Amino acid sequence: MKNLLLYIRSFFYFLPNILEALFSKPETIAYPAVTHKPPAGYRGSVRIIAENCIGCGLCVRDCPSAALKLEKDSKQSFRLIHYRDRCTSCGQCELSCKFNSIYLDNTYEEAFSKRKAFIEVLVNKTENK
Amino acid sequence: MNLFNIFIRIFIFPGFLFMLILALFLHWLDRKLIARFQGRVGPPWYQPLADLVKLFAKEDILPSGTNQYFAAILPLISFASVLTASFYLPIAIQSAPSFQGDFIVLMFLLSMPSLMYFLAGWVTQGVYSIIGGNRSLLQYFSYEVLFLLAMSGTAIASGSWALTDIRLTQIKESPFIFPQIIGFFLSLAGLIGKLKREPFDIPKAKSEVIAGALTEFSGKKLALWYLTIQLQTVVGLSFLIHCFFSGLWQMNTIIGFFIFLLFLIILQCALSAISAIYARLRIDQLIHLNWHIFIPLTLLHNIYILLK
Amino acid sequence: MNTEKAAIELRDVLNLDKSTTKQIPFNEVEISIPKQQLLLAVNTILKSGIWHLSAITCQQLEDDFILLYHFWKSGGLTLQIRLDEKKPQVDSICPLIPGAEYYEREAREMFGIEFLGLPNPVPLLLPDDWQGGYPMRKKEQPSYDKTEGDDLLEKGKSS
Amino acid sequence: MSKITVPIGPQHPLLKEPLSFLVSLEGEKVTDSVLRLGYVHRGIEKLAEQRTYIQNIYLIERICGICSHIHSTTYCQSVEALLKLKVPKRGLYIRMLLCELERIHSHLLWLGVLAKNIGLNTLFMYAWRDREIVLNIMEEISGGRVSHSVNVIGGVQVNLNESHLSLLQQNLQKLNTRVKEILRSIENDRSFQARTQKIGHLSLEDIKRYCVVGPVARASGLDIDIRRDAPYAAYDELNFEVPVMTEGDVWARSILRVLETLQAIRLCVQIINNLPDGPVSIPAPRRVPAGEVVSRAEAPRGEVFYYVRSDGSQNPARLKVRTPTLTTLITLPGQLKNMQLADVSAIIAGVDLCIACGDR
Repeated sequence: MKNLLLYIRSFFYFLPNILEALFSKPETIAYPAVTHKPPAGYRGSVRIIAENCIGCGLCVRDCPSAALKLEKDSKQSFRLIHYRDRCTSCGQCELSCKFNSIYLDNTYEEAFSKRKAFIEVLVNKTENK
Repeated sequence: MNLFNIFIRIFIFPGFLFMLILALFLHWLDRKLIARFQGRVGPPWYQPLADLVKLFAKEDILPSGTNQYFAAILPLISFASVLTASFYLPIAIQSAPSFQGDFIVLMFLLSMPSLMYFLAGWVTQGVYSIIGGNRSLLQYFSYEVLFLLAMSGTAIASGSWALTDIRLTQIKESPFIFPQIIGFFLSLAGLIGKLKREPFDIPKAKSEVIAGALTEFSGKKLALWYLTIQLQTVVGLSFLIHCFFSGLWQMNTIIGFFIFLLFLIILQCALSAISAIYARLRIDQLIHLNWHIFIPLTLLHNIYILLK
Repeated sequence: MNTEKAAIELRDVLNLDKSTTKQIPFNEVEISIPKQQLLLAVNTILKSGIWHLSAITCQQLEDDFILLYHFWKSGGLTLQIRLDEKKPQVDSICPLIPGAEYYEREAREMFGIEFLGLPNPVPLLLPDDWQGGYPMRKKEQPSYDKTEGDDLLEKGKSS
Repeated sequence: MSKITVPIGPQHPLLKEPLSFLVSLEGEKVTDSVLRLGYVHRGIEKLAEQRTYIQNIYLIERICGICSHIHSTTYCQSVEALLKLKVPKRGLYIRMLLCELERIHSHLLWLGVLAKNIGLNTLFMYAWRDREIVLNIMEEISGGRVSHSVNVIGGVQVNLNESHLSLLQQNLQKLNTRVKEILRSIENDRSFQARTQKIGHLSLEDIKRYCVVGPVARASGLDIDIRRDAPYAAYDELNFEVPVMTEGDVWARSILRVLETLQAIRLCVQIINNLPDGPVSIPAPRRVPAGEVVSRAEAPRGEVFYYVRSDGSQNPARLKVRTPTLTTLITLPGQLKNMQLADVSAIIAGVDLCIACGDR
């Protein structure tokens, strides 16, 4: 019998919680319609300032998931290739780069249908003489 | 009543179509309320209909070796029995066919789906379905009995087994909700046990036995099962309202009909609140709660009515 | 620190000289003991009130195996055992500390070390039908399908 | 009675991660159960031997989705010990702040999973709604909701400015009231007690035999906590209590974890109030001198153990990780003996399995 009274007591104990939740705004958002704005410091996808890059490869050496590749023909002409599908947005390239040319912005919605679309040539410097 | 009137009575107004719409509406209300209790947005109004349409379109497969006909008949029988039960309930029309003893017929028709649920588990022979079926059998014997005993309190008070007599005595004296408040709550608990709703939904516990006896069903059969459960809620609740509240409004009037709908919605909110608050009880706690607390209370309550 | 005291006491029981003990960071005392005296050493440690075995590390140094038994009681005590590569065998300490069963099973399937008396010598992490040898041994190189940009991993390693 | 073997198989609503559990039943009573691991084994220790110390930071974080920061903290502090680096105080404080925030996040996530397994969906939603507050704080500070990649060898790569501190101050206040509310509702909810009391019992003697760590051990009366017994980072400058209970069943573990969450919030507030200023990290050389180190830390699930041996090159020669979940997994078949099938879901949720941690 005590058991039943305890059940009834916990009913009236919990009732104010659910009523308060009932009349307050719901916490969830309908995602595709309403998007969640990430904070400024959010580490999203890799971007680059091509002028500062001198092709030293510091970022390529430290990337944990081999998402960066440097094809260097000579001192002036080289290409920095970024494999977006392998990148885990850890921010180590931004840390290792001494010329602050590579950085992470806070975009996170990125989907492509073909695998090729994930590969992006960040820097493409050719012999301009 | 001429043929056309009967056709309307059975298929359109208080019959098939109206019950379906009411069932879908109450099911949506239930899911929306629980969602809002939990701080979620909740489904749009057409969600239950969309689920059914999707299920009807889905492929209907069964494990190899199950008896195809048996598995097809079970959802049909339970769906038909709940629908015929809805014809005996005078929701807004005075002249519902009523005879001495239709209280028992209604009780039997409402308990058919639970039996079919157990057989469905036995037919499909899945590991989870057998365990789900066994559990629903245990629950069938305890909570159907509770529902029958608690509701028969009103029949005893009105001295006859006919629904219209129950209603007439309530109009003469006072609605049974006031003298038999305990009987009302016990029959509500019995209804929750019968519908296998939240605190007593161990037979279809998502975390242990996936979907219990319905694990192997899909497509049209599963849609029928879900429709049966939703219809059973509506018929059960209107049965409860008829036996405990029917003196509060005059039949066959528009206002009476809307008051009836209002009571239906209030009771559905109560069911949703109960299912939002309690955790799922184990099968032995369920049986213990029923046979050690609810049944003795109901018997005492009925004896008290008899002596009064 | 009672792990210090336990280490000294252990050395007396096994009459080892001072050179076998070594201090490594985060106040850990490491004693290397011969293979035969393992059960005796674990018994004395248990008797001196240290029951918590944190882990059993197994590794390959030059060409023989090293087993490290890490005990802990608000300070670390590690037993080091050296096994030769041909027939790495040691007796299991599961009868004394049932908690060591998973660590011994993992060392067995990853390095191929035989633990005599291991309750159920079933692989812990690798699938039952694994024929890929002992993956954690030095000469075993992980084989995974090459995807574009994979050669960078090797380059990352060598530079 | 009919003898059925129920596969709580690799893919099951009870489990967040793949783990195979063959539970053989007699009627409703569990007779014995066979546990099978290895579905999420990625061979991280082998991979770590082919990467440089810097690349390993981000590999080590992928061992576990929920306690990623504690893994990278233990790893970085062991490499710093090999390099004999003196990490600046502010870096240590920020590192501890994220450790405690991750403990709150892990405990609230666990509470939601337990509530869902025993059918109390409302508590599941409330627990995960409050967890969003912590996730937003972590997203604001470190730029990542779950894997924060905040640690570098020699300190932290993130700094806290005024706006972060004020955001932390008011959100932790809100979180404190919410978690107290949850504690009050757990203690008074009869159906929650009915489903969690007196099941999955572990005696103190079992705890010692199986070397169990973390909240599961503290709920059976064993008073250990690495943060207090062998303080790492700067835990010796903070004061906090370690809740210990003695019943040793799922109920005691639930209460204990919520109390620990409250303690973690108290720690976070202390960290913010006396955050020292100065640099957050110092540069570290790429080659680590030869040596070996053993380092331990208090993960949300207990003592996490790291052994790193370096041979002077850029790659670790051996990296051994022992996660706390392995110690609780070994006791599961014992706890499940002659329990009901319905209790299996509460017990599996009670020990807070992080299977990705266990399999590495």
